Amino acid sequence: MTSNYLVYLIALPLFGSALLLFAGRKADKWGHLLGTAMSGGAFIIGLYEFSQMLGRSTDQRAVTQKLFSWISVGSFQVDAGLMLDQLSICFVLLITGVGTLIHIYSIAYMSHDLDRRRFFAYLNLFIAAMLLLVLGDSYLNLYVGWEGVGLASYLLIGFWNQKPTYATAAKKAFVANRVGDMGLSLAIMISFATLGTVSFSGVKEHASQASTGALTAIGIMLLVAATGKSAQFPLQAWLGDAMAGPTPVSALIHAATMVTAGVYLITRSNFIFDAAPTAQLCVAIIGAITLLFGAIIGTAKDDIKKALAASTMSQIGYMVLGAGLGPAGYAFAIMHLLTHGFFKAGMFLGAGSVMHGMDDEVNMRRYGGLSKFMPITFATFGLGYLAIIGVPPFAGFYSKDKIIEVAFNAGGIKGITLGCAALLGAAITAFYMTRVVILTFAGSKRWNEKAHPHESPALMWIPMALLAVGSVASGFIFTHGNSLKNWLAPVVEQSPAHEGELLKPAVVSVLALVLVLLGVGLAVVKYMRKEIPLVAPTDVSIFTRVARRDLLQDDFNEAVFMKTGQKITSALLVTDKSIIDGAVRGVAKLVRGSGSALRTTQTGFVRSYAMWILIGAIGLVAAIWVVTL
Amino acid sequence: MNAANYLYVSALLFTIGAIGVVVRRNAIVVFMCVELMLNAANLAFVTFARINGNLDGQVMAFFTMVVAACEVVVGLAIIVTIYRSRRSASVDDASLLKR
Amino acid sequence: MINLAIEVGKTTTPEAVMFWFLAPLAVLAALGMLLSKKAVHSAILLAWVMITLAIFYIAQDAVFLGIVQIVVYTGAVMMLFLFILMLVGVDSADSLKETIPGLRPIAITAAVGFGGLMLSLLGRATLGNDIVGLTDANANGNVPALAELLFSKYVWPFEVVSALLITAALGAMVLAHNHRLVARPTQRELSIKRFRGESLANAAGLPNPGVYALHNAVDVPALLPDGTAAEASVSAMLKARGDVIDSKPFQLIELTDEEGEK
Amino acid sequence: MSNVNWLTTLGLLPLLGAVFVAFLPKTNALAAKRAAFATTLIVAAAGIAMATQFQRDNVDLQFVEVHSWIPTFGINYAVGVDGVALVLILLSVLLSPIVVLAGWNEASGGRWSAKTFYILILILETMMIGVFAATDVFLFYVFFEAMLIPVYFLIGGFGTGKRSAAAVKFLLYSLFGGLLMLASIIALYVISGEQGGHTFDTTALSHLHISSTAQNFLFLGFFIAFAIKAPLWPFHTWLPDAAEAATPGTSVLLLGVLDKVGTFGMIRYCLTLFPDATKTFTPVILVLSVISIIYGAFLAIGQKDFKRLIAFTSISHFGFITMGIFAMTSQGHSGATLYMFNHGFSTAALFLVAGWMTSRRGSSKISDFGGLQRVTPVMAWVFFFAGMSSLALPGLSSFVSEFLVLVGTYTRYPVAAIIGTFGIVLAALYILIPIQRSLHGPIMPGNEGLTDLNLREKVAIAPVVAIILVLGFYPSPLLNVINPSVTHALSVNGHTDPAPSIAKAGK
Repeated sequence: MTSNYLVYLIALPLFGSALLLFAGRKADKWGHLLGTAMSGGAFIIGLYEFSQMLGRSTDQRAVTQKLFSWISVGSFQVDAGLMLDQLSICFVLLITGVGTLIHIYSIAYMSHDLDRRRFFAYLNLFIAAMLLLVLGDSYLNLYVGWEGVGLASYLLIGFWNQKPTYATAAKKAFVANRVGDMGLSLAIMISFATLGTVSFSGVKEHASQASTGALTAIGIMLLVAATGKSAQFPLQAWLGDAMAGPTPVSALIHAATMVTAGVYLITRSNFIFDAAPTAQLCVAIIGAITLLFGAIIGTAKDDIKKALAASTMSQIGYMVLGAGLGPAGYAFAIMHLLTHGFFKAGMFLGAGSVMHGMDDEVNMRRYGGLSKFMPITFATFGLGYLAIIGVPPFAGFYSKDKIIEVAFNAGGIKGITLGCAALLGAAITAFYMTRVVILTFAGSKRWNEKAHPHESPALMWIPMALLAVGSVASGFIFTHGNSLKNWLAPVVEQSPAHEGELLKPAVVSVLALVLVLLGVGLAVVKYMRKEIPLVAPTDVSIFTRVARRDLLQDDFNEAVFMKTGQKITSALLVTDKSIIDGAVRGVAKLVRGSGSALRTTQTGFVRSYAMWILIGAIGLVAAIWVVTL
Repeated sequence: MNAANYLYVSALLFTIGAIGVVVRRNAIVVFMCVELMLNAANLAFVTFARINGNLDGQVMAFFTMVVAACEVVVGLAIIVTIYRSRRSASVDDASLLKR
Repeated sequence: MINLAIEVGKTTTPEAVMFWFLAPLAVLAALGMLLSKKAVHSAILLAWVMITLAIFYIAQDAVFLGIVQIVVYTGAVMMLFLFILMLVGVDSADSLKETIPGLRPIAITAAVGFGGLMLSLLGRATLGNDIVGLTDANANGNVPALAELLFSKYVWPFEVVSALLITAALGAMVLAHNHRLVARPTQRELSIKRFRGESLANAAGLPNPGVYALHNAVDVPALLPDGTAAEASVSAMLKARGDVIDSKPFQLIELTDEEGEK
Repeated sequence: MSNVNWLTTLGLLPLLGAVFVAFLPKTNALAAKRAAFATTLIVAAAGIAMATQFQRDNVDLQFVEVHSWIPTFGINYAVGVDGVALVLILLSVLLSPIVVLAGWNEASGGRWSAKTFYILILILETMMIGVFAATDVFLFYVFFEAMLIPVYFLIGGFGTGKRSAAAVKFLLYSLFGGLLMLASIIALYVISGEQGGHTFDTTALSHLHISSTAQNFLFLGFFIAFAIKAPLWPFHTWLPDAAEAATPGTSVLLLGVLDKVGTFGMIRYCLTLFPDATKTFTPVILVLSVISIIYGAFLAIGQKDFKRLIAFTSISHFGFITMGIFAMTSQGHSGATLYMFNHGFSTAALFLVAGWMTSRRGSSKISDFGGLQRVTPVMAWVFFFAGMSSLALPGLSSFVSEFLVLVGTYTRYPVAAIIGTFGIVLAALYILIPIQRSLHGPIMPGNEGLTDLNLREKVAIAPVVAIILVLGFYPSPLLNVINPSVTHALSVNGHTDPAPSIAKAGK
């Protein structure tokens, strides 16, 4: 099946972005409206395609559109082609739907910013790139979107780049992403060298013929790419700093969509990972490590956005873990991705709303008792909170519990380890999210006189409310009759029949709920009972200090990569100047030296020159004499 | 007598001229020595013409004479110019090339 | 047409006699030129060498060249040399003391080595053994034969050389041209300077140089009535060159210092 | 239209323009600028017209003209282009008007008048066209060396800082390489004489039978000349000095076009004349390329001066180009050729904007800038765009070429490609660090009053931006021209693309 409308999904926001960038200040008055309209237009096209897709039979649902031949050299043939299947449509709707809501939210949130038009241009650019990422029909097309969202993320993190730390955060995000991109490009190269193609369909077709080694290499490289983009261990360090961007950006890019691209990539490449168990195991391990890593960092953060960012990292860890569990987990990974898209975006918007009312204060120790002043924000945030900690019947309960369950059922030591990690993560999640809610909305007022907490305007709370609806209902909708799992079945391989379940689903749910309640209780005991100090206490255990320093991720990167890089750079600078250019200059010196030595023969007296001529003539005659001998 | 004797004379005269060019300091005498060398060469040309039985050597000698004349004219003009500004015809005084 | 080479392929006895008489003289003259202190002596000796060479040319069937050698070299070039010598200072003796250390021994060694090598090379060569002679080439006379070559085979070098000659002549004119810095004074200006100048002392003309019984030349100043030398009577050029002879020996009366000061 | 002597016309037009400019009065700089700009525009139009006449599926040399030049030595005035040469000629003729327009006031700080500057630029354009069009090795050599002269005067006469020293270093370094090449050319001539007739014709020379030892030496003679020109590590040290001292326009022509002569020469001469020696030296050259990529990137990170930084990024990029060439796959070759074209434009954008920034601020030190995004948004945006092009952001033209090079290399030399891939991370650093320092952060003192791009500058940079964007999404027009020539050249020299490993396993 082909469709002629796919390109407009991308073209609309791209056009909006280009127009807003090129029009400059002239578009300041209507720029935000155009941006929102373009995003909304894309959403409508997405809905139209979705309705068309629903009307077709299961194996007819995927549609493609070939635009033109993009790169064609020898056997390396890449078309500028788009493909919309059951997996992509989930993303398209999430991106354009949540994206449009966040556009609307931003109209109000950014209304005081002089550069609001530029902000919308970047947002539109992001939407276009993200859509290209999920719509591309080959790894190379995906790569374009992949780096495109990286660029948009860079631009948006550094939106207020007049602050040097924000600019540094943007650069850090881009560089970390580039490390991941390196993995993606290597994966593409290996894929072309072994399979002779880079399109999804081609790779899927030939993957069975390739050696496991090659597929494992591709898989590992794809995982590297995913860790970069999705802030997974060990390339996770950029996400916390990325909160420098305006809050809607954090909601859209660094919670709902872009950071989940890694999960999309792994799910999309299921045919590779399923044939390369080692790579798949690596994926699961990385996911498990990150979900704990992020959760631990989340417990120590006082900055509301950074706490949410750590939570995002942790939740994506769940998704990656799910995707790493193979056919059993893909659908749940995607489900968690979608539900997370709703509740985390909602919570970020809530955080933005709080900041909006609190004069851009982000330190939760300066909040407290805000539920009275911001009831709607509190309500939407609270719904998101219930969803993320996995209280039934909210969305998170369905998706997260399923992943834990699948993890336990992966079998053997692997299953128990991963499952326990996921369970522990759930408990910690409950703890730190409760902490966030208590510090922000409960307890006594701790803000200073300047702040005048107030509810946000309708343009801001309506998107929040809609997302809250999603946080409540999406989980039930997706699991009702295994709707999402069946929907995705043609893309990701069907899970094989459960063989000897380790734990029954009910047991997992109960276990998880108990642990969640434990976490919540601990947080309540710790933060409700006593007064929260305005400045974080310093006499804390080494564990807390390490957690506050993001588990030393930056220290490690600085010591190992930055310092080494700087040393190499300065060493090479010296090498270049003294050795390589030194050799060149040495030759020059040699020539000059021999020149000045010979210069002494130049006395300036004509007669001495004449003598040299005479001596030269003797040499000539002597040569003749010898030759004719 | 062998016609090659003329060549020996030519070689001797050439050598004497060469020594003169190097040793003498008066620019005019240096020039005379150059003329002597040219003449020595001419003698060789003429002798070779005779030995080989064709006139090309003589033509060459003729050209040499013309070139020598040109050289003398220009050279002496230069000497006059130098003398006018430096009051000396010594070649050692004109050693500005060094600087 | 003078033809001293009677037999083809051999030199005749008269030629040998002529050669053995003139060649040593030429070499001696050249050596003299090299060693004489005075440039004018060198010039005269060089002229002799050239005349000798002219004779050699004629002896070797190069009549035209011989004549040209006399006309151009001994006639024109050597006269030019002498003319310049006179201009620059005919008397100025050239010190033969070497000023550049080490040059002379190296030069003489080098030159002797060069000469030795040349002579040795010539001696090794076998070119003198079968002289072809120019009888055939000069059958229609030396000048027509030369002309034929010059205007056919060598016409292009000939033209180039003529261009060179003209260029050289022009170049010499330009080089030797004395550029006048101020306008030449007119007759009127000269008269005014003469009669309205600081004094009328020279109005009747400068005094002549000294005329004495023992010495009668431009390089001695005339004596004034009081016995002192008239500085204005000798050419400024000679003074500048330092060629003025003191007039004291020619004075009739030895003046006392007192009177001399008057 | 087939009877038009396209290449000769194209080469003569700038020369005529130079003669015309020479007759303009010295005092009227504006007239000289206008005449030069008009000339380059006409040449660009003629170049595009010529490109439309190119038959892209014809693998033979096209627009061939052969006239006897020095018959004694069998030297001909022989020109003709294949796809690779056509692309590079297009690059030259398109960049020239942009350089003239962008550097409208560049000549003001020179030793000589603006008129001289534009005469030199126009002469240089003729040389650039000639060097890519020549099919006679001797003619190529003449253009190769003659090209140095206008550049020497452009750097030494109109540059800044230590311009004389930089110009001399450039000249001597290039002459040294040229000398080695001349020796090889003479040897080829002698060998051709031994095998049936002296000739300098490239095609005829490629059919010679040369012993392997001789081939190795001759190859090195050519290769070192081209490696200096390109420049490849460790022959690169002249480039940063020259780029720092030269005016931005000159640097654009120097890095954008002149240095391509090196890589072009590798394809046209090293590979076709000495196929066996090429095989012998390929590992060494790949190592040098990889070192260039990484080394250039690291040094770029460490630079404190915009112009030097761009020069080092180019060294890194030239590493990619040579790697693509010597990977001997069609992707590598096409990618390298496309890279040459794209690098011309992305460097042009970088250098021109850096030049505008420098001339406004009066300094090219990165630390003297800061917060430009808020002072001069358009200039900052263009600089950012140029930077993105330099780090090969997908969607921009340089990505296509860089990726083709990497893919093409990987299929045959995976290790080299993997190390080269590290270059893309380093690229992010060497571009983003200066961008952060100059465009972001608070507005530095001395930056407040800087003016944004004026209309002339916008017009000059617009085509560059457009070409980078369009070719990023639609490189086919160029690839379609390049591919047949590349495939033909590779098959003539006996190289075939490695098959995917599953196909090999299938056999």
